[in-house]
Amino acid sequence: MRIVKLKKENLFPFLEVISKEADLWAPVKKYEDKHVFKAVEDFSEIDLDYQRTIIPPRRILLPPKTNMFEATQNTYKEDFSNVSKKIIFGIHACDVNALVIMDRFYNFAYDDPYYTRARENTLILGYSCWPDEHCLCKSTNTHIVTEGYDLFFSKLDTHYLVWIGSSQGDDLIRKQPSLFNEDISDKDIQTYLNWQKEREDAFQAEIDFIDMPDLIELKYNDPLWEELGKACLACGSCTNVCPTCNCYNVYDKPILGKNASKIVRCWDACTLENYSEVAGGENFRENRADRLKLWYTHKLQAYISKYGKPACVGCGRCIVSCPVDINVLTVGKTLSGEKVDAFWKRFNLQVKKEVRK
Amino acid sequence: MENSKLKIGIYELTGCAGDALLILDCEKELIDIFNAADIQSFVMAKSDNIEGDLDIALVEGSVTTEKEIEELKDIRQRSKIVVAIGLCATVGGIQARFLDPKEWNERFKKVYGNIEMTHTKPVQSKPIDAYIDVDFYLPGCPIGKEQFLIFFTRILKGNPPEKSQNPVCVTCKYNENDCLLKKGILCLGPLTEDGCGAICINHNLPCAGCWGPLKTGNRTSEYYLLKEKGFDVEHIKKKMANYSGTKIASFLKELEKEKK
Amino acid sequence: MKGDAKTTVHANPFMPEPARIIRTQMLTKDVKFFQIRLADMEKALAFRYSPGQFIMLSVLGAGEAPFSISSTPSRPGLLEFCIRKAGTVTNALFRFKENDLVGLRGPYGNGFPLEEMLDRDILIVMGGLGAAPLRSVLLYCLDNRDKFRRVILLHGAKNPEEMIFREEFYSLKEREDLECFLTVDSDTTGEWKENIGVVTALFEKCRNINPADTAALVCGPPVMYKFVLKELVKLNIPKDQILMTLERRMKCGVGKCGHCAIDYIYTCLDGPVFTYWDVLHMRELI
Amino acid sequence: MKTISVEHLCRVEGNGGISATIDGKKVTEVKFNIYEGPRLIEQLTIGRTPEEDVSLAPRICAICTLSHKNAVLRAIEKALSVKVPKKTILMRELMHMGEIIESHSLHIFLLALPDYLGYPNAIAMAAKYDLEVKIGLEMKNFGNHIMKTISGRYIHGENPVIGGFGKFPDKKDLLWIKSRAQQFMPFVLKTVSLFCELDYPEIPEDETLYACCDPGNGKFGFWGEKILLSNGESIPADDYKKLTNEFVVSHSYAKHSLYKGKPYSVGALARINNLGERLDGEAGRKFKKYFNEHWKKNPLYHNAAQALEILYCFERIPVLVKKILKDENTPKIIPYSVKEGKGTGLVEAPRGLLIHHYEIKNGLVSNVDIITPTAQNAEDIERYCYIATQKLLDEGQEEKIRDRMDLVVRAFDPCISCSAHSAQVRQGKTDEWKSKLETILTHEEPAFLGIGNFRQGDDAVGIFIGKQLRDAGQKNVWLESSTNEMESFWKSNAGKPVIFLDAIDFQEKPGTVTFLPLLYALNNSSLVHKFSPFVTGPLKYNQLKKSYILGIQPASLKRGKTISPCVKKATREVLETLKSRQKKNRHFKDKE
Repeated sequence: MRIVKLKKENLFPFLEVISKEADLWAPVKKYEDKHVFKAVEDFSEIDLDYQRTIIPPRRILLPPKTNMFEATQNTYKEDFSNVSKKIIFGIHACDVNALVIMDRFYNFAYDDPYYTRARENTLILGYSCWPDEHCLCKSTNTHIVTEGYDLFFSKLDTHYLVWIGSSQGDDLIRKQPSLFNEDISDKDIQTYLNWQKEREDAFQAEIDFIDMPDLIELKYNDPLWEELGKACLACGSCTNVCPTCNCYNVYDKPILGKNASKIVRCWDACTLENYSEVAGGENFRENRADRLKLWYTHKLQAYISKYGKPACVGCGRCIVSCPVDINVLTVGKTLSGEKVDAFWKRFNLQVKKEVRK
Repeated sequence: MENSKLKIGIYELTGCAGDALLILDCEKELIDIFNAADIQSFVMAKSDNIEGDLDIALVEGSVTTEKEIEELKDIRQRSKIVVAIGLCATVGGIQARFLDPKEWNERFKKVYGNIEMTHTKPVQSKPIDAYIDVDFYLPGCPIGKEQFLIFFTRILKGNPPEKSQNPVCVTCKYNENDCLLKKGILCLGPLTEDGCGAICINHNLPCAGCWGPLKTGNRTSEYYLLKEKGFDVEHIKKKMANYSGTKIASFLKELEKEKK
Repeated sequence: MKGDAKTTVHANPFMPEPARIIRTQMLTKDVKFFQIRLADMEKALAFRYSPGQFIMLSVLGAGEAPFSISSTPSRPGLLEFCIRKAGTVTNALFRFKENDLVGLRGPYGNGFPLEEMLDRDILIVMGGLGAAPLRSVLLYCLDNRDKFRRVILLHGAKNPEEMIFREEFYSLKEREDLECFLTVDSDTTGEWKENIGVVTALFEKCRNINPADTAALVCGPPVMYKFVLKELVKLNIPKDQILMTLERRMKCGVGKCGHCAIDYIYTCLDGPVFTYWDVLHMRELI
Repeated sequence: MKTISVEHLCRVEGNGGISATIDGKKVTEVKFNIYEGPRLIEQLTIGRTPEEDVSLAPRICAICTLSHKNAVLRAIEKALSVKVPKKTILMRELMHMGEIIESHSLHIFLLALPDYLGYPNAIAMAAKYDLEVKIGLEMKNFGNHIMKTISGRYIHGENPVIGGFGKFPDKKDLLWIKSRAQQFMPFVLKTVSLFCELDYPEIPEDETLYACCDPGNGKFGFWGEKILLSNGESIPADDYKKLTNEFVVSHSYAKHSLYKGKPYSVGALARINNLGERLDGEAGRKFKKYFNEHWKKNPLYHNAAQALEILYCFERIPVLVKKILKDENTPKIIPYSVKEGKGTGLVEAPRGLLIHHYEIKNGLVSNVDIITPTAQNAEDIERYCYIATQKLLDEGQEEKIRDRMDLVVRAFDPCISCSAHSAQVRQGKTDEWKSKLETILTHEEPAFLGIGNFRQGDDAVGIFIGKQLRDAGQKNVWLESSTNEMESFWKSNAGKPVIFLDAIDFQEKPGTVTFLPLLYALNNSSLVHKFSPFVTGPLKYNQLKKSYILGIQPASLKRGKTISPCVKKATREVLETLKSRQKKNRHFKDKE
């Protein structure tokens, strides 16, 4: 690992240099307060002062709908048209950590070529961030990066400190080394440390994830799940915005007038109605409560028991997305016995009241 | 496997004819559509229509006159597969809003007075499955081009597509839209069948529900949520009912009871 | 094993290989038997799998679905399947005739732990379509008869007409090295000469097994598990020697699509063969 | 007596038919049947928020969805005093161009052209006329593309909302539309010459009245604040009812309209007839080249007019895009806070004048009136079919009748879904009958026939008024009471319009007077007692269509009673009205 320094005004020139051979993806403003990752040509569109994108950067690697094959009766032609040289710039620590989880997942047992090829062609240029009230990443220990990035930019007053995390990252720097310098002063170090400390203290949301596997086991039959199930709109948003969700569906899209098809994969969500339905109509998880339990068990129990850390990177997307406030924070807190203020709680109280009437 | 073309009829009952028009709107595929199947009857597009036995009948529009009931039953008898296309055929359309026969009668009188129709008697608008068995449903107001083409191509080969039970929210998120419900806007995305491509939300407008109600949609929860957000109860109900035809009648009745 | 890259017909684990339907035959009124061979003869002969594994069959225009293999790896070249008409893919398969092409990829899943079954008594309990995956292991045992001790087959069906592989099992009864017992809930044909009654009644026939050295293999409809498992426990067979193969919705077969997930288990990677112990500590399995 | 009918009109939008009843050598009746059931859209839209109505009302029709959208927006924005910026209006116009191109090219190439080339449909035509079919499909696709870009989708796009657009289309999409429109030009010119040089049959030919929006400023266009008639009259938007006068007929769920008792036409031909002189550029040149007397009286020239309009749109699109892009700001949706008001929106849908009228109270829509082009054309469709049928019958070409009726109806490009949206019956305002009667009397010289029964309470009122009218010196008044008189009545009044005087129950306060087209009354069995057999016999179709009924709501029809006071009071009113006419009318002068 090496750390170099980049003057702020040198950032765009640097992006200019590196974007010559790859598409540059960066956060841009979509709504007043919401951002998305977009392939940018005009750098002035880039808005680094963002909290979290609506959909995590995994969509750049595996878009919601990907064509897998062009098929005929006896030929299958792989379609890797989504694979191209890409650089994702401005990605926050939580999302970098999520990609580490995704990398592991897609390489596990079998190699998923659609992900891995896209991933191999993508460079990750991380960027430092400041937490808001929904950021949980300190609790998941994903507010800092230790792996999974090629370069990581920490913003100081007039400079960026740039961590070089891989050989490819180093190649990027070498495209125009004159933009960087290596004389990091003591003052710079102090500024960085102060910033680091202030940031650590700025986190507001917190959950103890270590207890989660046991709590979920102990509360397996808790009425909580039914309460969540009653309020859940089963819209699938929590899964679609989650940076570590990976479920997908495959369908055969025949081409009119030809004996040929496109085989398409599209994101699926375990919170949706027919996620666990098999041919013949049997549905293993018809209840919303069961499906929610699966999601939380997967994120907060199974992954922790297997890898010692949750499959949640604390990005806060489920918190800002769920219209009925079912998210890692409210569910996690309720499991730990804390009181929370959430729509699903109020809703259940209301329903109970009306039943009593 | 066999190359003999399937016999297909496309029929319009009462509605805006948008679903039949959408088939004509597949300009680039139109000739392929006519070549891939034997289109026996399609009144909007051709005059040499034959009304005989069919493999597949696509029916759009709601049943609104006695004559249509007869026509529909006749179509059912001659077809192996009947597909309801569009909101009117699947749920009854916006015109199936008056669930109470008394209210419908009053409204009808307001429009037509006491006139006695000579050509055919009117009946309250209903989806086609109120009178016949329906094999497949293609929802939408109007149906979508891609949805139709996938369905059409698959059914020609005898493989109906798998039924999705997703709400609009799924595609809405694919398109990376911000949740309007979360912003306090009355959006029916979670209660509405997916397939339109979340067009309205892509245009910063809330989902009006025009693809018809999602069977498993959690209406109760959204109703309370909207109520909590300060929407007028009557307004919520109307919004939910606008494009739900006869299909959420029991839910609306449930709400009436609660009020009492 | 986990974490090691597994291989399939192609480097791309999602890529099907064209395969030809060699023979089909109706087994019951809604179950059809398919013999399928990879179109490329070399690949067909090189295709390796173990009993209990499954493959994905795809039909152009209809989609893809998982099917357990009914044939035995000891007779390479041909793959056999029993397929029940249930959804889009199976409906399309039923229309297929000999010589038609389908897509095939696999094999997937863990299969039965053959190593652990060696030199043990093998008790196979099957009901209904449960015969499909267990026929593979049964034939494997019979082809490698010297590697196993007693082999007992208990097979139950609703009635003789719905018993799949009825004729084949009849003829197996003549083998002296197999204890084969067939039963039906009721005889609709009037020609049934075997047992009548539920499959658990057949456990009478295997009182004298050596439970500690027995591997019990079970597959059948959900109701059957409940009673059969009880009997097996009564026989004192250790829970981790009771093996069962389970059904789940699967789209990929390689642990990516997530549909078969239970806790941290992917049925397609860690199953479909599970022990009774697995089932007990993972609530959702059955 | 026999009936020739086209059970299901093909290659039109929606579900309808046409039939002609022939008695020997005379056509006695032509009916444009609409099978499309009643949808009660105007009833659905009442009690909803204006936003909901902007989404619901256009669902009347799939082809004209954006015309409806533009009309409802114009009406509601007027009602709520929402002033949208110019850029938004230009964008809406561009969107409208898309609909005109899509609808016209669908109609002329795919629905109408097979008639002239002798094919059952456009696809069958494709083998020999692949270029024509291709142009048609590509052009239609381009129209659809414009609609999708601006409104959100091909049909029922929701992007246009009160005060603007949910999302303003991107610059690069607009530039694409502009360049594509320019590329298309050679094919558009080919289209114009194809349809303007087509050999249109001369049957039927007859003058009619044409109505369309006046875009103002001497320009051609598709919306405005006034209705322009081919006789030079001009009607402001808010007075649209003067033109339309919708009424119900029993063979259709679509209502019919008559202006001053006469049918009129709306649509592309009406626009070209009324505004063609205003066309400039290539469209202007083509107009001068092709326009002639036939266009004024033969509905089949609708197709030629549509081709000219397509050319106008293709010329207009680049201009519009340029204007839109001149202003770099993206207009935001204009909010509003007004909760009450009313407004009328006039828009030229592809097939003619479309009127939306909304009244809003307490933030909810309290009254809606929608008048669609096909409903206005219905009477003229029947009339031209009548003319064509009679002419063919006279010429002994009976076998051609069926196809010709089909051709005539299709030329009007009827939009049946639109027409069957169902309007609300307007109960005549208390003294509306006076002005209606007045108008008829200035244009016609009708016979009056008092009918009723003297011994049956208020039923006597028809005969009663008849007598008094006669006494007052009104010419050509007849009474039903004597059979002899009836025979001579029919003899001397063949072909003339008749005003029937009678007590009719139209569910109003006793003593209320109404003045209705006879067709309406005839088919409305609850309105009239023992009326139908009496009229259907000797009255010819053409005469029937010109006739009216002046009815008074009775209080009691019991035997033996005399006329009730309130009905008597109404009689006096009728007499006074007719008498005041007397002074102006020369027919009365004879007697004076």
